[in-house]
Amino acid sequence: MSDDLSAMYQELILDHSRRRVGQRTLEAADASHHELNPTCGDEITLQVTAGAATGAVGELAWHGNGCSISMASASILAELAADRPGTDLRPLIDEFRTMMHSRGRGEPDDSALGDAVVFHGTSKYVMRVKCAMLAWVALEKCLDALPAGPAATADA
Amino acid sequence: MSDDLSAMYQELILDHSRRRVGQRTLEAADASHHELNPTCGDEITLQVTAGAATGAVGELAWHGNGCSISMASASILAELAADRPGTDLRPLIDEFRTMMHSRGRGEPDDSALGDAVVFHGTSKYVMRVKCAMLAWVALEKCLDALPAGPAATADA
Amino acid sequence: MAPMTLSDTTVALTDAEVAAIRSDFPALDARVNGHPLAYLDSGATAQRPLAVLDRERAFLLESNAAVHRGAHTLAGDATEAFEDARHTVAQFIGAGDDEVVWTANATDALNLVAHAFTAANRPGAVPDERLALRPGDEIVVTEAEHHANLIPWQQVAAATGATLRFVPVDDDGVWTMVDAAAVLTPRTRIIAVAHVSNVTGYTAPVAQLVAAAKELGAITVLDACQSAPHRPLDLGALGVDFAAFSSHKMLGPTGIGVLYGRQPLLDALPPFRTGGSMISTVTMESAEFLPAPQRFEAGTQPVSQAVALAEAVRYLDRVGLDRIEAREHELTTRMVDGLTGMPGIRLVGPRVGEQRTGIAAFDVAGVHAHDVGQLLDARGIAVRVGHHCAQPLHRRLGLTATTRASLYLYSTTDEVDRMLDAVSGVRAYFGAR
Amino acid sequence: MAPMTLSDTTVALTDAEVAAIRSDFPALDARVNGHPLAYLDSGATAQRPLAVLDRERAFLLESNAAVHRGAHTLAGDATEAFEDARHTVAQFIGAGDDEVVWTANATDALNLVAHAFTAANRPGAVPDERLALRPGDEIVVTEAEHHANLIPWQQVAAATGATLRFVPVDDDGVWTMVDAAAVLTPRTRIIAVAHVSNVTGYTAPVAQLVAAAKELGAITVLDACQSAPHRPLDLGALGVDFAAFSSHKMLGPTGIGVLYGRQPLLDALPPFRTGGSMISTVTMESAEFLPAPQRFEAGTQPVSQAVALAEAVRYLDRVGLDRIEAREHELTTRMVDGLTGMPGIRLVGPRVGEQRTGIAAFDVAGVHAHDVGQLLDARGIAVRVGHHCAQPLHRRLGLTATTRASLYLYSTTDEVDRMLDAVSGVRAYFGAR
Ligand SMILES: Cc1ncc(COP(=O)(O)O)c(C=O)c1O
Ligand SMILES: Cc1ncc(COP(=O)(O)O)c(C=O)c1O
Ligand code: FES
Ligand code: FES
Repeated sequence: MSDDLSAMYQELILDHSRRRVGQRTLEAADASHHELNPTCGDEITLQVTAGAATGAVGELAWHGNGCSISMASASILAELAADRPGTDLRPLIDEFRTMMHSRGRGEPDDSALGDAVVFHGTSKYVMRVKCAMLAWVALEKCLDALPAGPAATADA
Repeated sequence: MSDDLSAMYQELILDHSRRRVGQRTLEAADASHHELNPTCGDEITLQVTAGAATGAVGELAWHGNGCSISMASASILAELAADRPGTDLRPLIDEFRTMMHSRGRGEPDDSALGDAVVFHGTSKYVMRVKCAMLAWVALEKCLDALPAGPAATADA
Repeated sequence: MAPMTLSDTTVALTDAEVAAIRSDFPALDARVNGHPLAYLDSGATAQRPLAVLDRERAFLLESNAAVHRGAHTLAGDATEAFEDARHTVAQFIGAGDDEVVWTANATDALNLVAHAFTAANRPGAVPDERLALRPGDEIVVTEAEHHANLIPWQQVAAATGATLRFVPVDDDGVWTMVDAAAVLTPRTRIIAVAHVSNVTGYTAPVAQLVAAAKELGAITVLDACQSAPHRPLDLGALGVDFAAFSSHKMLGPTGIGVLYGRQPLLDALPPFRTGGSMISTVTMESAEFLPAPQRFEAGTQPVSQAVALAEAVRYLDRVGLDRIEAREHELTTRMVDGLTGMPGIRLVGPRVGEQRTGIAAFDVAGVHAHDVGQLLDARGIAVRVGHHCAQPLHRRLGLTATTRASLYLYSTTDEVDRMLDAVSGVRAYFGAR
Repeated sequence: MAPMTLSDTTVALTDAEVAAIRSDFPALDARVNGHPLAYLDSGATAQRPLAVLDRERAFLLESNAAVHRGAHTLAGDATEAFEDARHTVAQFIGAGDDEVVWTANATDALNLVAHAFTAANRPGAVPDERLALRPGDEIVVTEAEHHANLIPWQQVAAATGATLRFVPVDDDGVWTMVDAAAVLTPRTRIIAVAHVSNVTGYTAPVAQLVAAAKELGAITVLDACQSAPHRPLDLGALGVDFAAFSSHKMLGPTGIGVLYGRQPLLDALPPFRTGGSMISTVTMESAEFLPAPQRFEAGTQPVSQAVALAEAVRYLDRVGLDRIEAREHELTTRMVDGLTGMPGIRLVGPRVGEQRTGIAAFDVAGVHAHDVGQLLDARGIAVRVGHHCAQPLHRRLGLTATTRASLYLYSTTDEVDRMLDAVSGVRAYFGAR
């Protein structure tokens, strides 16, 4: 296998794509969003409960079907969100989007992105950027819908 | 002017395009056909009275508007028809069509075609073939409509 | 199952001949991710031989002008080249020149026909009896259709009150004339099916369908996208009423497709697009339309594309569709045999030994099709992944997406083997259990 | 009359620059009937520079694949090139990327918009309020429209019960905002006009029309076929709701056109063609459509043509639309002055000194336009003859056909002079009295 490929399918990604952290259903969510990737037909439904601060979430859960990239990305997002209670997640989403649009250039900021830096290799594959973004866009839409007040939305 | 052009616009054609032999209206026609050239919007209405034999016409008249080629062709056709009373005109039409589809090749049969051989030069100009055929197609449709009985129709 | 149409005496293209053909297709020499490209995505779009590129360029440099308009020399040359192209394509499919309509693609061609039914049956209109659709009348498609031959008919049904019915497929995605017969009724007015499925490679029993349709007085519409490029086609002899296919799947350019319509039926359809070059007389209040095919060719046509498509057709004719078909049959058998033996691989479509045209779509247990495709791409192997515009079929098969390898005249044994080898390693790579 | 849009400081292309430009267009070097070609038919279709031909060929040899489908490297490259092309064209016309829809040609684009009104107002449907057309509502066009911007609206009127009204032209074929104002009423729902007439070269007072339309809540549709190729265009700033133009008139290939639609209005239109790549979810019973522009791009798109059109746009940008406009203005003045002074010539359109864009259509007393064209062709001069898809305008002017010379960035003074010289001999040749 080529090196590029293993830069994309890193062990962490393959592992998360199977473990699927946060794949469950919340009984009482404050916001929920269904995001579809029309090019492949894959979909994710993401749910959150509102956190104390603007842009923060209490609980985050998701379910869906998709490729290893989309599933691993949702899983890692769920882990990151759980690790950052009370934090505004918007800057994280923005940072992730910037990295995913970098086409593999530059060095991602792993202090900000944590394990999500693992998708830097995916950003080279234009056709797979949407896969990695799927859960993140869903989270962004959920944050917009939370009572704490919507901020400007950008597209994936 | 180029030689090709004068092969097309022969004096006889320019002359007939102005004289327009047979441009009049019959009070009592046995068949009448309106033929339109959709590429330019020009049109000819041709009328005939039935002749004694199959495919022969008594009187032939026409009116219409069009380019010099279409007008001259109608005029020469009217003259030829008047010169051949009692003759089946279908072979003449077929001969004319064959010449018009010759793309300027070969030698037209002037014993059969009479003055209509003058359109041999026009047959090189694919875009003008329809002009020369307009009146002739109208005559063919008239012959089809005559009680003497229709024969197989071919397109211009 | 449809009987094998392949004559036993047809000699498949040899490896040496395919090698010679490949030299006409520089695009196939590409390297992808450090590997030689193995282009197994011709079912989506084919590559173009130099002859086609050269012909279009020559046309553009020597005789480019607006056609059917004006009388200058270039316009005459362009018009001739354009109408010669129509004649070439008509001959290729056993049609008359006035039975060939240029469209934007096959989708556009199918929409043209479907739209005619909607327009003819507009409230207040008195439809031509052949086009009449009354509430309760039925339009029949199969569960395996490409969206292009499904959604336009859903739209017709919604607009006219007709009912859309479908021939169900079995667990392999295959249907037979028995299944079709169970769906046809005296109310069936339209039968629209893919000649060859772009997912299963299955060939519809067209002759039997046409016979059934004639008995019912129903109109037949053939989606010939996956057959026209790959086998000799005589639409006149098949007896279908309409057929559609796309240039870009048969070595020609994008931007042009073909609608075949049997005369005089084609002439009975109301126009789809209106505008220039399709009218005889226009006033501010109304317009009179020219006969087919001009009636359907509004505005400036894909002229250089028609000329290029004709060159593609000549290329295919020179190679010989029968020999292409025989060659693809050999390679298809190799793909099918290879995939069928592999653990965790579920091949969709007709079983081993049954007829299948140049297409192998499969599911890899535990691995998403896009990941399969990515891994193959890393080895230079280009396949398509997804629902291939056949969502209902995939849903029926319990799948969201499949991986599809598809062949053409330039495909090699080596490419097939590389694909099989890569697929055999997919599950291990992703740790699928 | 619209004010001159030309800034006085813009320097027209010089003869030397035009000579350099011509070397990019080998088609212009042709000899016709023993004379050098004088191609004065760019209003029908333009010639293509080598850069455009080369770019399309390079795309086809290096990155040809189906777009928005599959995940292999070639497909990724093709998709990027395709969407980059959309971005380039969007920038060129002052639009957002999601406001640019690829169509088959301008005619197709106008039909797409018109069809949306028919579909939205189908009996039983509840139309989006912006698209609603009730009996008695009015659609306004001008008497000078190209059939492509007339017949589709006749069809909408017939299907919806709306009334088609028209702004009349004067004896020169010209109309003003005063004439338009007299036709607009509170029932006006759609105003569809040519930005520049393909017969008179007259430029519509778009800013004033848009202001009037906004006051009435009417939708504006601009036929930009003869403006987009010839002058800087900022559709966003103009404020029209929709606009249509064709690639082949602006150095790009046939087989592709552009529909511009202001968001979110564009997104409110129902689809025109249905099929693959324009849906999100499809069942056997129904389909959900993607947002614009994808919703309107059913089936395989004119991919290499989009890439080539983007190259054409870059070519125009490099030369500078403002300088092209200034150059054409000089040559147009020369044509107008020359023709106006000639006995027996009736020039259609704005008078000497009034704005006119690169087009001169005229009648020669006593000589049919096709004969005029033939005589010019014998001298290598390619002009268009006929009604130029504007029959109602010609009827209003009392003419069946006119001869039309039309310019582009590569046109020369010498070509114009040869045309004028040839025209001056026409009546004598045919013995016109
Ligand atoms: C003003 C105008 N509108 C519409 C059209 C139609 O363009 P197309 O034939 O490319 O669809 C043309 C060109 O023929 C035109 O000049
Ligand atoms: C069976 C079938 N029908 C229809 C289509 C649509 O063709 P196009 O996208 O060229 O319109 C395709 C190809 O995508 C196909 O394979
Ligand atoms: S392929 Fe569908 S989300 Fe990745
Ligand atoms: S140009 Fe119209 S008939 Fe000759």
